[in-house]
Amino acid sequence: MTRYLTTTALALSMIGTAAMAEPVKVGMITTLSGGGASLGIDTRDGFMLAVEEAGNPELEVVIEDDQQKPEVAVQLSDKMIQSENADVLTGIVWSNLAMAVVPGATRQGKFYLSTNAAPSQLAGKGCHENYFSVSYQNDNLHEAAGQYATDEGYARTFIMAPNYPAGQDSLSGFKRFYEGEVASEVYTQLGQTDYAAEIAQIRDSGADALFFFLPGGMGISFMKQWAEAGIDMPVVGPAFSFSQDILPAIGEAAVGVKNTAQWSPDLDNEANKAFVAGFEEKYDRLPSLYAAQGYDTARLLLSAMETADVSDSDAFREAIRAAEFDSVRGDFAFGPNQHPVQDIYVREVISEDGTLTNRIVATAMEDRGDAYAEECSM
Amino acid sequence: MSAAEITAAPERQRGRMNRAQIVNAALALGLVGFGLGVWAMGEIFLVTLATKVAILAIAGAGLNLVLGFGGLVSFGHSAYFGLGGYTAGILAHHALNYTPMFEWPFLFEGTTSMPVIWITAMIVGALAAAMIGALSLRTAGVYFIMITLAFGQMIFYFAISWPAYGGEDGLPIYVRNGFPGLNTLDPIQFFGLVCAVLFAVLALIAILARSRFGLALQAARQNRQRLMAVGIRPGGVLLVAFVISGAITALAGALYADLNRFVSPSMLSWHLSGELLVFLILGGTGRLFAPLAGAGLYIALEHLLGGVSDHWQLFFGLLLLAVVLFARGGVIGFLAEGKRHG
Amino acid sequence: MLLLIEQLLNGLQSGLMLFLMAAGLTLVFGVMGLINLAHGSLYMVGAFACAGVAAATGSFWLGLAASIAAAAAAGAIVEVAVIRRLYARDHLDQVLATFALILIISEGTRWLYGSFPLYLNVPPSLSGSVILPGGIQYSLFRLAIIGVGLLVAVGLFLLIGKTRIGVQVRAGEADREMIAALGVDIGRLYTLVFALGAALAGMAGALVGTIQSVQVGMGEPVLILAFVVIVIGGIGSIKGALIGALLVGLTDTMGRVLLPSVFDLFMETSAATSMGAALASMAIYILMALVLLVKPGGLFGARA
Amino acid sequence: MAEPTLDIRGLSKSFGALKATDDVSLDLRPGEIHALIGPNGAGKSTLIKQISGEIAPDAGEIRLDGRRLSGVDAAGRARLGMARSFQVSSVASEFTVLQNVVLAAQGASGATFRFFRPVMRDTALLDPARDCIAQAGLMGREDVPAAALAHGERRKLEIAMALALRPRLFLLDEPMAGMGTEGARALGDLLDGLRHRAPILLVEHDMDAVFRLSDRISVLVYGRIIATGTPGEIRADPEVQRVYLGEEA
Repeated sequence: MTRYLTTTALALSMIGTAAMAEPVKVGMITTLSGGGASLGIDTRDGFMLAVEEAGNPELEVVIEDDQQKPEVAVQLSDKMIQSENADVLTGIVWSNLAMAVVPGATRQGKFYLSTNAAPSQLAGKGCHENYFSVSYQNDNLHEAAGQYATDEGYARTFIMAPNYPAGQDSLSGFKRFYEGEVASEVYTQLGQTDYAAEIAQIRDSGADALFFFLPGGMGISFMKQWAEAGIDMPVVGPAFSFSQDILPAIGEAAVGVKNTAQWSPDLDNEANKAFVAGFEEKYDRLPSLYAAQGYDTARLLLSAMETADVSDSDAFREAIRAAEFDSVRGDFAFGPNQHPVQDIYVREVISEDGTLTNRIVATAMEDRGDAYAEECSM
Repeated sequence: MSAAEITAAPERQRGRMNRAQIVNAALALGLVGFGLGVWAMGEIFLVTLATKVAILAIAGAGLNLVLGFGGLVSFGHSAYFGLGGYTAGILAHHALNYTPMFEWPFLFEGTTSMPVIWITAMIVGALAAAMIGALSLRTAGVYFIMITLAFGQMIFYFAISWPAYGGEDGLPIYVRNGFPGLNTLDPIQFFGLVCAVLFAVLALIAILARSRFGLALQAARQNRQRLMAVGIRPGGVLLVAFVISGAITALAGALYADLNRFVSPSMLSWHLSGELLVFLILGGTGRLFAPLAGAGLYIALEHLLGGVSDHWQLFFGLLLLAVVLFARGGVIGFLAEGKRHG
Repeated sequence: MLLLIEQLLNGLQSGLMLFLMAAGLTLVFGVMGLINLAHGSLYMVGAFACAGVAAATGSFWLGLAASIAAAAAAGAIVEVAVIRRLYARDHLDQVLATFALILIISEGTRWLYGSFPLYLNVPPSLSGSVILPGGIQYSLFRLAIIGVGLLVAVGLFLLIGKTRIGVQVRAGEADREMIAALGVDIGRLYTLVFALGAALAGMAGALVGTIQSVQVGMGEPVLILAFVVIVIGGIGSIKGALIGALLVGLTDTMGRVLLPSVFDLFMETSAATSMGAALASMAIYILMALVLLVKPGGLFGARA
Repeated sequence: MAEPTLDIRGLSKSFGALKATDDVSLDLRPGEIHALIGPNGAGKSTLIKQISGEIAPDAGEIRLDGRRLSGVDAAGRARLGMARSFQVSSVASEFTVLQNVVLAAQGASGATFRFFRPVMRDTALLDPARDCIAQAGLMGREDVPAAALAHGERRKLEIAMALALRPRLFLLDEPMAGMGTEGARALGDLLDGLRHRAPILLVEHDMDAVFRLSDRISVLVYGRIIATGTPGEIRADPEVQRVYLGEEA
């Protein structure tokens, strides 16, 4: 376990600054080991960058590794709630872990701020007043990809995702905004590393574009094999497979791929410039989408602490809902189901002085909320 | 001393506890005492941890029946654990979402009652074990190990790919299922309930081990040829043990689902099968309380070593290797005899 | 039709890599009577050695050589330090001790290399794709892997069938006391066989790692597939391992491709694809269950 | 002449090119000890395994009390009263003497699937088991684990287990192997008394015991029976002397 306590906290409390608000304890559960560790590490680093920049002594963060295992995540959340008395939980990367933790935590009166995972169940019927998604709704990036494919006039798109709920949501999200014809719809095995069979199918399908959602190592393996196969076809996907944390692993094979995200390192606003510079300085690497989401989540929390006491749940909830902070995404607001309403961009992978990164080439959707808000009765 | 000790217990020793029985009593009291103690201190999370130990001990006890007494190395017991968990998850899912599970031949809307869930889980576990056991017991030795492993993997992949109940994402149980007269949401009450189930299961296994069936089962481990030569077919005895074992492990799975309020395919993974085997070896194969000793030690090490180093599994691996190579009697063997086993 | 042939090639390629894994497992079981779960860890060691050396020297070929050497060395060390003590033990002890080895090697590798997957690049001489007779476009590197797999299979059959070591190995499979009587240094033979199996696993790790990725835990799914292979083929039989590996490779690949289209005939497309994918992931286990129903000792099993 | 208890006709079994059992006919009559001798590799063990049901013959038939045994497995034959001992002692070594014999009595009772009553307090099994232990001369050793028994005692334990099966016949595979002269003599005396409980088919290398105990002897060479007769007839048989005793000399 890692315990971050801003060093000044003790000193300040001894002087007796009683006027300060109640201390807030954040329990961060994220993936720090195993194949998905890079996502959790970036989430943590982005979050902690904001915490350290703010230097608010009343904020204590406890960080634990969920090993990407739902049952470990559940135990950690029990521990955070029962032993650590955390007020706010955050940090979970994966939807299945979020589904295991969030409903229980919010029912026990804890706040949950999502830095990444935002499954449809929690956006629709299962929405909860203590649950906020700071990232997006899971379908958003896929919907944007579908919109972009429509805008580009792709007539026949081959679509592919792993056979698990997020994969199925991905393809239905894409189809929601895609007006062309789906050449073929393929589900791969979760954790699959060899895509020879699928690549042969793509080649054979006569499609004029490829959309795929293969998070983590799956996407890296696929892109490398795709490059070997020598097929000339535009590729579109959500940002997950082309995020800064994994671009180096894919290498040049990724250049030119279009991917959709609500953030990009080249997004032109003050908060983002400060964030990218600060992150590079502290960690000596470019921030990824996950780092940006972690950073925004911490800044949102800090903004709420400015105006409300965590012991007054209703006031604190209102303060979060107001979202009075400078997001690295520019405009940021919560919709009725407490998921973001935001612009979603199309980025292109480029090679800049030998470093692979993304730059924005288009805006796919403006002020996009999500498809489930109507089902949420809150 | 070994499994035979259970049936042996010569009449003249009754009324006086031997060393192994003292260790067993200490383990049972230790678990309950630890749970109550940390509860009194307000360490709710440690109560949860103790509950986890008790549940894993139940699962291990199921495996112990076939492995410790029957000598069958099943490397696929996560199948029954996971099926039990999914039974609990699916029944509760339908009940909580008010979506009937089936309407024919009668309307069934699922349930959140633990006793009903437990019985269903045990039936599901027993049926699966009957099918897998009937096929697997056609083989022996290393084939048996691998075929049980493969059946476990088959169910694992099915759970991952079948979208109806969450697939890879798993299935949450929003509110822990209920037991008449208890508030199961209260950690200490749930802990008490789990302990009661654990001791009932251990008592059942002790009774089975002493019965005619138990005698034949233990003979099947030692010498199948001899068992045949006295007119008892080992296959039938082992299959019945396998079915009972599957039911017990499924019961543990149902409890585990309620502990976590969540079911996922990871309950079906082969790592879990391996861990169950590890509990028995750590505790001392064939001993009635081995699963409790082993699960307790494993969770304690995970908790303590995990706090010291992120790489705790490395040290755990070394420890396990040392136990297998040099201390085959496990914890109970060590405590009960004060010497190494061989 | 072309698609089908291409998929058959893919199945052949994955089957041959499985064979490299399964050959070592089945030899070790056949000669020493040992069930070795840590075989997947040797696959991983080979992949990491290849990635490490290739990154340091820039040469894939040096990396490949390093993977074979490192895995063989790791195998020999593990055999001498641990495995040797397990030959006389029952299968349960073997399972647990080698399970412990998995934990140790995986966590040790994680300590050294971290949790991030490593990625290898296909050597320039083998990158890209070629047009095969009949107009099939196919990745050159995969074609090379098929070639290597076939060569190793032939080499292994020659080694077992024609050489002195092969005679000893076969004698050891038939009767363990007999090779002692033949005046063979059993300890050395066992170490040699184990190191050979490890080298094959390491080579498979490096080759597959190059097209996929190199990470901690990569050996475990392959290990389980290799177990399925040797159970289908009959434990101890190299021929069984080859046939079993090809069966599993083809069933897996063709199942993934064909099953969704089969379900598509009578179901709605989305449901059919996910149903087909679900069943495809179980296909090889169903295959194994069927084989064992008919032949409980596997297709070419010497002992049941 | 009484109806034979065991009647074997034309039994044959090949392993590849090797004829392990070649058209063997043999019978065992009530009250007799019928010894089966032959040099190593003559196929004695293979023959015993076919009789006990562990391996199936290629041809021929075996009758027990007139009943054909084809299709009855080893456990079924044991329940019909075929009590077998093994060449290498085969008992449940972690069990005590009493547990081993109770197990045999349980097998004979045919009721194994009883799950709750403690078997070691089941007088329906304990009484006959103690009886058999006494008859086998192991009294006072009931609570000793089988693994801790001396070699000769383990042989006696096998006899006790055979007795507990309520045998119709004994199938004893080299019961005296590895025993000293003294032990072999004592075991011989025990077998001598057993023949009246049930006839004994005895495979044995100890020629003194064979010729002292047997009513009849059959000589098996390369899977064939070359002679059957009383000890006197066998001693005098020139072919036996040449093929078998000659080799021993």
